[in-house]
Amino acid sequence: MPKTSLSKEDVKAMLLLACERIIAAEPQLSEADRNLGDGDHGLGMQRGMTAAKEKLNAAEPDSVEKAFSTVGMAMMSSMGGASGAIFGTFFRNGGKALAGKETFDAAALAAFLQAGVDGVKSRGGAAVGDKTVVDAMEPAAVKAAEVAGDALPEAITAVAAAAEGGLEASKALVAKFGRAKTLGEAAIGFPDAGAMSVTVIINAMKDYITA
Amino acid sequence: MPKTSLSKEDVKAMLLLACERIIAAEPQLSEADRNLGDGDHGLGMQRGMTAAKEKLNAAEPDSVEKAFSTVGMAMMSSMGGASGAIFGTFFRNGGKALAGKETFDAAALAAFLQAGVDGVKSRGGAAVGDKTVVDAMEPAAVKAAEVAGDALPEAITAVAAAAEGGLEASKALVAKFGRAKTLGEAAIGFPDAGAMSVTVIINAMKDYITA
Amino acid sequence: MSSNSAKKIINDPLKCADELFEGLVLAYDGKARKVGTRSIVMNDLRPDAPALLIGGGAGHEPIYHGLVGKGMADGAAIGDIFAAPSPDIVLEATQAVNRGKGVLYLYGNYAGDVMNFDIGAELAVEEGIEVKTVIINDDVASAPPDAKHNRRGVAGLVPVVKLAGAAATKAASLDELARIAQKAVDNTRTVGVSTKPGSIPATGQPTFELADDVIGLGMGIHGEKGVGLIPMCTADELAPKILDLIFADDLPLNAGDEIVFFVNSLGSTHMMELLILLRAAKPILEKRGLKVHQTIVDNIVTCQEMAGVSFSITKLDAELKALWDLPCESVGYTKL
Amino acid sequence: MSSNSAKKIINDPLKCADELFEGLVLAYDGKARKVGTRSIVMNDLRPDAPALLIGGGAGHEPIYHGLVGKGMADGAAIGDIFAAPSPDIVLEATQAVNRGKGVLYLYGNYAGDVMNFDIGAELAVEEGIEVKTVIINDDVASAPPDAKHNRRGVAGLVPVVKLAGAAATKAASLDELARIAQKAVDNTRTVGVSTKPGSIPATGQPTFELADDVIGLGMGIHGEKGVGLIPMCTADELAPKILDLIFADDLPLNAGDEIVFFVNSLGSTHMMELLILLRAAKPILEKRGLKVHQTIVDNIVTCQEMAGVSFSITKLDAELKALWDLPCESVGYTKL
Ligand SMILES: Nc1ncnc2c1ncn2[C@@H]1O[C@H](COP(=O)(O)OP(=O)(O)O)[C@@H](O)[C@H]1O
Ligand SMILES: Nc1ncnc2c1ncn2[C@@H]1O[C@H](COP(=O)(O)OP(=O)(O)O)[C@@H](O)[C@H]1O
Ligand SMILES: [Mg+2]
Ligand SMILES: [Mg+2]
Ligand SMILES: [Mg+2]
Ligand SMILES: [Mg+2]
Repeated sequence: MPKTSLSKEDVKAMLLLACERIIAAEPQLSEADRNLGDGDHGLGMQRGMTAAKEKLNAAEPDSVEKAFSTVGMAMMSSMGGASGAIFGTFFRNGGKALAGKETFDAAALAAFLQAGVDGVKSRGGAAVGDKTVVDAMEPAAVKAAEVAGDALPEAITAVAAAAEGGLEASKALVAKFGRAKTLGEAAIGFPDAGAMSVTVIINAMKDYITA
Repeated sequence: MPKTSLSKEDVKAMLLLACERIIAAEPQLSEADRNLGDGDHGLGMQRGMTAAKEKLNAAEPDSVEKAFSTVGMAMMSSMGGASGAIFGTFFRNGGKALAGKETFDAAALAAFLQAGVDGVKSRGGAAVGDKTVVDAMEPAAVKAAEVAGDALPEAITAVAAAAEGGLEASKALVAKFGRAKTLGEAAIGFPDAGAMSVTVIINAMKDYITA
Repeated sequence: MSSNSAKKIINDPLKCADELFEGLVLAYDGKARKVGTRSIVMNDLRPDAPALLIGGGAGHEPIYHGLVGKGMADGAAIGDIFAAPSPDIVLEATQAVNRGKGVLYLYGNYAGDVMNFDIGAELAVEEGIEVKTVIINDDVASAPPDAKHNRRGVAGLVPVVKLAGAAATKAASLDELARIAQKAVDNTRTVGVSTKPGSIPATGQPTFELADDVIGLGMGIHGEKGVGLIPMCTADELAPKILDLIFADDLPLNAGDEIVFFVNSLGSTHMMELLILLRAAKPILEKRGLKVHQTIVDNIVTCQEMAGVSFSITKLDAELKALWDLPCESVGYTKL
Repeated sequence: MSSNSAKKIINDPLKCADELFEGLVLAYDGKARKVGTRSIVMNDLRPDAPALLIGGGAGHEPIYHGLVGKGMADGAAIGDIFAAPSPDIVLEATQAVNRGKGVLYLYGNYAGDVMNFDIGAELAVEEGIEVKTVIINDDVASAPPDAKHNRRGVAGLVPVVKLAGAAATKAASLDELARIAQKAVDNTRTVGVSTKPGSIPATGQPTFELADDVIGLGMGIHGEKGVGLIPMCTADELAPKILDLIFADDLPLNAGDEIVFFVNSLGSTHMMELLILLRAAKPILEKRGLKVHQTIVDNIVTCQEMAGVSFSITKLDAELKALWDLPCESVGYTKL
């Protein structure tokens, strides 16, 4: 039954599903990185989400904020690489925006995504169109702000579609950051690996919320 | 028309044919060495015979001895490797046994082969059955002594058959010298590369003499 | 566990970084020690001195951690295979190398390294440790001279760390150490080519695809694209192609200039080929009037069994030359 | 010209030995010079001293010629690819290194090397130069202890040349130099394994065949057979297999003994794997009570892009340890 608001335990369960989905998607994520980078993106995300899963499972979260920031901390310390810093920042900064919130609803989703993508942009310097995670994160955050008043299941469904749209659009782009930045025209046609991870995570959130 | 006795110019022509035959046999000789050794025997022999050809072509030989020893010197200095020392010694020591001879006949053939194989045996320490050049050289030398009174074409034909027989017999042997010596039973079935070179050279002599 | 199509002598493919790191520490015979998760730090460091910390992803051995040594880096923060070290690792290494005079971070220009070292620096500053950063961006083929911030750090790392390591044995302040390291970077240029991919240890998959009849000119050490593909060619044809790209760059290399010339194998390209390339390259350098003060021919900056080579040139002024001539010893590079 | 299926960066495949040799001389930056056809000899040698000459076939770079250096060999006589140097080359090198006190020949036990160096020695003696010979036969897997004359010389060459090179800087007589070199040989054992063949530069053909799921245990550096094939296994499984073969040999290695431990890549096996193997091996050495005085992890004894590794152990007595601790510098091996 679709959930209109998540408790901190629900958030934990939702994030555990995201961990599982990333771990299972390792081959596709690495393959995407092989086309544009060094082929290890899936391995790094798998490492990070395995660590996150362990940390989440170790204790019940004190708060909604803590559930997200636990994932961020675990990714930040266990992964390294570009995506360790990026996703660590995303979950930590996104989590901070939820300080004090008892539940996770569409407004919280919007706050989380906006703070997350802002952190990523200021950490890595990338903007939409640079063929990075930002291409999926930013449209998702923009859409989340638009639907912040909707019910959570509708909101996350719209947000997931926006992220997917961003990923799709990233295929047409020339990379400006990360290892793919020297590929030039050769990058065109391939989706960005990091953006693909963003959609896997947001789709897992959607599946948990709308299930 | 078969030749019963060779002048020093004939000997030069005969040795030039041997050079050509070895150069052309490079792939088979290397292949044989790949089975038992490091795969370079044909390359070394090709290098040596290319140098020998040049030296032979540079001037008419002073003597029968000189024609053979020119080949030996050229191989010795240009090849290196086991076969440079082996074939260099073979042609040099064999040549020395012909000092003072004006022509090359069946008796000279016997003297050449005996001195050649003796030199090789004392240089390398191998005997018949050790899966080396000696397995082709020694039967050839023994046969040459037997037919030393025959006409040269008949003698060389018998000697070439003896060398071939030795090569054939070498297939069944376990190597005791050279790189193949650690192969043990695994060497069985493969002919020795150096012995193969011996037959190529003696067959070239036969073809020149009997043509 | 993934199947390992690359036929490598390893254990758990996912534990390569941790295990090679343990081996590396053992290779130092007690001269260096393990710190924290995956950092290595020299024992017996000069007290009250600015520290030199390097780092990067694993899988490129002997760099980065193999350049820790006497007259080389004081320590290294190591990531997983092809992944920058996490900020935690950077912090642990920073704390261990710091001797009250601050820490210079010196590493190659990759997004992951920049972000993780930057976060590590923020954490270190919170703990009262002064940090400066010099980024190595020697790869000429990765961006034009007016976009140096986009250039990768590749084999030029070796002469740069050698020079900065020598400076770290003498420098009175972190600023002085940073100035010299930056000068070494400014004076170093590299162009690499690749003929075959390496493999990713965790999966056995090739790091990129390359046809048998082409060479990737200007490719990075992970297979990042360079200036383009050229037909497979001879050593004599390739050497000038590489050098011309370096000569065309913005570092003035004029008659009489003294240089370090480093011919590096990316992994499985054999030293025979490096020497044949050196034979082709040296007359070109001499024709330009460059004086090679030191030639290095080795495989120090690698990507598993990737095949290919790079040429690096470091121009020495009087200060850098004096530093160059100091002895150094590390697993990756040693000179008397 | 043969097609080159191995995708190597070379010129004429039949000229590799000459060209790599020219490159090697250039790599010495004027510290060594070319002599005769294909010999390299150090400049500035100690006058009136016995000389150390090494040599062998090319294609195994950085050995043999890359071990010429300060505190290393005085010179090297180099053959064609995988072929011992001819007697002429040996003689030219002998004349160039001789400083009136005779010349020690030190090389690996291969039929071609023995015969060519022996003929070279005969020529040298005719010219009044005293020659002694010490043959390196460290490869345990190539023959039983009672048939050492049949054992190949492999990676143990590196510690042996290092020790003999140190001795050559001090020895008063050729006899003393030969005694120490022989002692270094007697104290050195190696076992290698191979996972993939190298290629013959002239033809691009593999040097041998090996199935994907096996390792050649005890194989020589040209792919000569060892003790047999074993199933592909992990580093942790392989390290004890190699060490057990060394421990089972006739060199006593007892608790308290000090050793040099050398982990060598045969070419394209990456340093990551060497380090993972070192991690597996060192505890086994320690458990036996052996003290590793120096660890070397490098690719010095290679066969083109052959994959595989070898472990070499050299036991140090007081005399050898003092010699070990002297600095040395060469293209192939340098220590402070
Ligand atoms: N500066 C940046 N800002 C945002 N995202 C980035 C940046 N640099 C790289 N990325 C993202 O990181 C992804 C690559 O991650 P990963 O493979 O883990 O890193 P690495 O390049 O260290 O191997 C890219 O697909 C891209 O989405
Ligand atoms: N001690 C020896 N006596 C006689 N012939 C030998 C001896 N050692 C090796 N050979 C011969 O040399 C051949 C190998 O020659 P080659 O491939 O040129 O030498 P290498 O082993 O140096 O590569 C062997 O096939 C064998 O016939
Ligand atoms: Mg990546
Ligand atoms: Mg051979
Ligand atoms: Mg990476
Ligand atoms: Mg050979």
